[in-house]
Amino acid sequence: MFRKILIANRGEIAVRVIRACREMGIVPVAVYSEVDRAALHVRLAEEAYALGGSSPAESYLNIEKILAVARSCGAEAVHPGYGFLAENARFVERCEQEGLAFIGPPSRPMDLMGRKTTSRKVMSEAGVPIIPGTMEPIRDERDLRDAAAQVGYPLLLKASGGGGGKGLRLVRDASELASGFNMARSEAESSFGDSAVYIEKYIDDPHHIEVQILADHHGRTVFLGERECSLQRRYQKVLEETPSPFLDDETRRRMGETAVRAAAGIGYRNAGTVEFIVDGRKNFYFLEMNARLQVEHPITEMVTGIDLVKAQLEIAAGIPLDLKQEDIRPQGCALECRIYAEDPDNDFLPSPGRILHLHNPAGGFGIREDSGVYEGFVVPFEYDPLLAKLIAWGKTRDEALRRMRRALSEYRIYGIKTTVPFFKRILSHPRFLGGDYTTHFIADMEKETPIESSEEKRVAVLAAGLKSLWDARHEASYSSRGAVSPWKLRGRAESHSNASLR
Amino acid sequence: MFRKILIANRGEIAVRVIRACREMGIVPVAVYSEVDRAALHVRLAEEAYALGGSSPAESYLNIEKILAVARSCGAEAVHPGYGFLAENARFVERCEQEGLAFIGPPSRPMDLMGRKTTSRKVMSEAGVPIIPGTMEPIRDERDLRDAAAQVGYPLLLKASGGGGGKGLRLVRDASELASGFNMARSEAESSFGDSAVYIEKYIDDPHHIEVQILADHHGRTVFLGERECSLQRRYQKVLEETPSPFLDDETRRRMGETAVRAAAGIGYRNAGTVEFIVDGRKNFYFLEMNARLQVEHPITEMVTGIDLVKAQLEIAAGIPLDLKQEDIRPQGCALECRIYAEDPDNDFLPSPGRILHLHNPAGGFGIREDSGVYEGFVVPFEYDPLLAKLIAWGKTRDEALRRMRRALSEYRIYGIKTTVPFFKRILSHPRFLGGDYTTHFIADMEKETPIESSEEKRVAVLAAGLKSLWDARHEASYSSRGAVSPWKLRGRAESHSNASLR
Amino acid sequence: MNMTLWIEGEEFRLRLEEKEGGRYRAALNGRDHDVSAEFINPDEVLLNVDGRVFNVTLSRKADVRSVYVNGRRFQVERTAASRVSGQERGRSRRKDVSVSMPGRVVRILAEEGSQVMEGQPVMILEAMKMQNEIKAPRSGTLRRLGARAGVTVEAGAVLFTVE
Amino acid sequence: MNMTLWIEGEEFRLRLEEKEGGRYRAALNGRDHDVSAEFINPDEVLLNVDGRVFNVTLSRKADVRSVYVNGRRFQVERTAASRVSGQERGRSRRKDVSVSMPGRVVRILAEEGSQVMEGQPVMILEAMKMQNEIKAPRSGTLRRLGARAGVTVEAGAVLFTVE
Repeated sequence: MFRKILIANRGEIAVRVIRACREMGIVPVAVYSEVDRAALHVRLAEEAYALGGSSPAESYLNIEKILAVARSCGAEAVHPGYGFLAENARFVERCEQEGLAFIGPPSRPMDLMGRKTTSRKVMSEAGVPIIPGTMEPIRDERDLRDAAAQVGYPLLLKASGGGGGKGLRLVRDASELASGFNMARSEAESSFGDSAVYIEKYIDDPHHIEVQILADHHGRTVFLGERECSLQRRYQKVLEETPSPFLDDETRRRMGETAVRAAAGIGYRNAGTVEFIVDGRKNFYFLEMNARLQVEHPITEMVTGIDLVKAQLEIAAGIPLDLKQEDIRPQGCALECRIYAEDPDNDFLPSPGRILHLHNPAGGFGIREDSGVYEGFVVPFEYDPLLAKLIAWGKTRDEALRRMRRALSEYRIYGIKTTVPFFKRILSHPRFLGGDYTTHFIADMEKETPIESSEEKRVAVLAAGLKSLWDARHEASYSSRGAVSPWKLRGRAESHSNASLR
Repeated sequence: MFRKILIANRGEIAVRVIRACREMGIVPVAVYSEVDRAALHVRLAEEAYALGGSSPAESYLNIEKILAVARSCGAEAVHPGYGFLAENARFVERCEQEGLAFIGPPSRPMDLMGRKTTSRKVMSEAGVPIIPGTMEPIRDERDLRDAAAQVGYPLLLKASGGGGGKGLRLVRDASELASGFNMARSEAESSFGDSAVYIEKYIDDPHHIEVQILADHHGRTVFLGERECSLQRRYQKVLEETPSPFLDDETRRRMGETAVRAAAGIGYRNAGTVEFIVDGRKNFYFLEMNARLQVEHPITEMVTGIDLVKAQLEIAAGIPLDLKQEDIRPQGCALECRIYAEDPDNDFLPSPGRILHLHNPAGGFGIREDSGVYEGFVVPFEYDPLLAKLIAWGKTRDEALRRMRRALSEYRIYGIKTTVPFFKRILSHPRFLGGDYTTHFIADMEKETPIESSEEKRVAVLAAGLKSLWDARHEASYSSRGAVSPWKLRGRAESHSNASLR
Repeated sequence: MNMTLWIEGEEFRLRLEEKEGGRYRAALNGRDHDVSAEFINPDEVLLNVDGRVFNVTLSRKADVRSVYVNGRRFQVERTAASRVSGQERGRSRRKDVSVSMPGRVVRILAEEGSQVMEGQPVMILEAMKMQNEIKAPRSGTLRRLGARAGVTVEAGAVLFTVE
Repeated sequence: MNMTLWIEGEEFRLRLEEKEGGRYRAALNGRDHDVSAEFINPDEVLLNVDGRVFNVTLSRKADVRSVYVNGRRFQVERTAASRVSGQERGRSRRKDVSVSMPGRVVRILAEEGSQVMEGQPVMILEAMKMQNEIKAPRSGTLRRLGARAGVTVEAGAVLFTVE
């Protein structure tokens, strides 16, 4: 096993990996940008080195700076987390050149999975169902009409060169085809410098379900169940659960076996995730493969008892998996809510800033929190808004849901806005509770008007009135307006032996 | 199921029950003493009523005040937690009279288990092995010599009337017998108003292992594995684990079946724990039965996935257990550390007071915290010093130990002293790690000198030097001495946009 | 103590009368409540209303307070007039443009001194990997456009002015 | 900046020299270290010593500081003399008896004005369900025994005096 590992990431995932290292007796080395000097991943590491700068490009995306730290501190391996350099094939190559173990797949399968038309072709050849469509870019309008007629409407025009919604056009019928083609091509050209476009059948109201796999360097690949990821907002996952309430055991098994075939077909190693689009009739199609640890990996850990980061490190160290497929029997259900620093009352605008107060709800049975922040920390605006992940486990889906709702009701964070109230709404929505939802759910929910509570309104008025009274009584000890730091006010209030309104 | 439940307790166990109620859609009602006005159990309840007063007798032990609240708020059941009224047979009777469901056993089995010689007799008749000794109090010195010769030395003289170490004498050989008898009798008389004394064989270097049972009102009683509770300090449990590293599967099964027989024999209902003394040859003897939820119940929940408080409420509501013995298959291992407000550097002196800052370590996979406090809370001196319980789960004992050690390393609490450093010592002790320990372990460990770390000493000096520098730079913004509240200082420091030493 | 408060134009008349033991008798639009309040800190109060528990978070502004009850936000105002005058102010000569979050300027889309239309994007500000268009609040001349691409701006800083 | 600090009589000579970027060059008993310090708050500092991370908690008293490193407590003193003088003070005329924790007086075991021996229990104080004997620190006459059974005492309050 490695003696020392550098974690080339920040936030909750860096904390997650650091904890695994500490538990395994491996020295975890953090790297940090200027604004992350006192970040949680730095505080929990055993060694920490500054990268300088605060933008991603200056710090967590700077391959050579990171490799220089790894060399000088004597790290034997690098864990990339997710995001940043996690799926950067060049970084993997550079690690290989430097003799550093990269904790993830080799550069070749990573590279293959990074390009859309290539991955479709490879998967199709490996016998993995892909979304019906063309395998090659469309050259001209004649090819286009023929291919469109073959695939059928509605269909999607997609850029070959990349994703993220760029160069993507929905075409409902033949009349929209020509204009859609031109627009998709020009957007693809400006986004990826490559105007190539291909056709995929449009699957309406789909499920987005992914399968976790582990592959060691000795020819064993296993799957660890699936995750239902259909709860999305603007193509961003917000809540995941396992098992999927939509799947039956037979489909689940077939998807798992397909994911293993997909991974084995490309010589995949380490932890990875095969994402599928599933239509209303439970037909599933390969969407993409995430060649890294997923944000939502904890729900799989909760039901299988398997520590995926520990497994990643063991695989990278060349240790054979001691798991057989038949030994993996998920127990119960798990859900994850992604707590973002975004304002759900204000169009999900980012909300960086200082966390003035934090009541973390990770107490009691079946609740887990993977957080990257602490009270007093200034959440920087330079990076992803993910603050923490709240995970609930239950023997049944109902138990897990109730635990999550309870934990959310205990969550209190001030200073910045978070998506906690948004999750409370989702978790009291009958359609979600019934397990009957697809990728359209959140957009539909947001159109509904939330129920007004006249009681809560009255309580708000009472609180405001009592607060005015309290302010008046404490006026002597502080000036209630102006540029006084909230921390000072808090300090002064706490210094009263009795803070009640007496 | 009940609609509303009153929780007649405080601290972490009240929080535990409140969370279960919230998850089950039951309205949890808290009661609170004067000093607990802003305690966590009050904050997390849906309804809360003051009992008045701050001593236990005025508040959480005051049966009639509690019943008056239950009546007026319309509670249908009472959960007693542990301690306070949890094993008070008179309280159970009064609840029965008031038509309130008591969430625990009926008053008769509770009463039977409350008296020592009675419980020995009842258990012996039910075929449960008891520690060899006399079944009746010893009347005179002749009876004494005969009985002592039969039991054999060393032996214990114990008061029939009660426990807690009062009226207890260890007799190593015949020469100590007469004087020991006289001393035990006089102590028993002064402690319990009853000079009756009986003889028990002294079991040296024993294990203290208990079995969790659940019994419904429809004749089903099951056991949920055992808990190793031998890590004790002055007869107080400090760390528990399951499964016991000392037992083999055959003894485990026999103990479980014996516990079920013990419970069934006295008409026990609801959750309960049968405690055994186990000698070096794995002979086990009934010690006592705890007619309530145990402090350490979470470790059983972690390995079985069964929510014991939920099970308690369901049983009390008359719902039949849907668990069969063969379905209960514990997975992995779990440990619990009891975090007390005590100063391990100062003879474990109580350390009540305000929690100025709290970094709770309940993050990541396999870690659970059941806490009754929060940052800013003033831990009162009136009650038990238990602040929180830290629980770790792992697929193996080694994994659970490593997770616990990692979580302890993240625990930071200021303002009051806690037993966290003491647990770090236990969890790095080779004998404990090897699973080779008995009730003598902690006393033995405390005799050992902890290893000095010269590096940590140097770091302490560096920190002190840098702190002086920092203080000097921040002198303008606050006076560093005198009666300044720590909260103020903190507030002012935080108000600097850059808190690093620059 | 008597006061009148508003939530979205709805009027609430509140009378608070102190009782012994730190409790209050509250009359709210004619309905009576037994109330007590424990301030955990100046931002958070544990409210007990007729035995029912509410953990309430409040902002510190006294005239328009954001009050969170069970995670729901209510804007409690001290004067019914404040909303109206706020709108008026906005309509008449609002011109300074600032944002509540810090961020990095990605691109400037209009020139200093040029004419801009209401709703026209003036710059793109990036925070937490999200790009946000900052638009002109009214038509007019773009002034005080100090920021350049790549520059970091603080929360509340004036980004530009439309005259 | 130069200073001398002591831990249990062991002397540490420390020189701190500021470098750019908020880092320090520290010379501690002749060994050099690269050090940086981020104060999370005035009680807690994140220390980086040659790349190694330490979360250190410090008490606010500057003359004898309790410093916790990895949960281990060290008493860092500013003057070697302070320990000695502290002992001397104790030996000579220490007479006021107080405890660091609050509690409730369970029983008074000696009378005001009576003669007590060093180590003789004077009262029993209960806190958190534990009873603690408070003993006379020296032989003498018991004075200022204000507390009675059942009374609550604050942390640091003088319980009695032995003259």
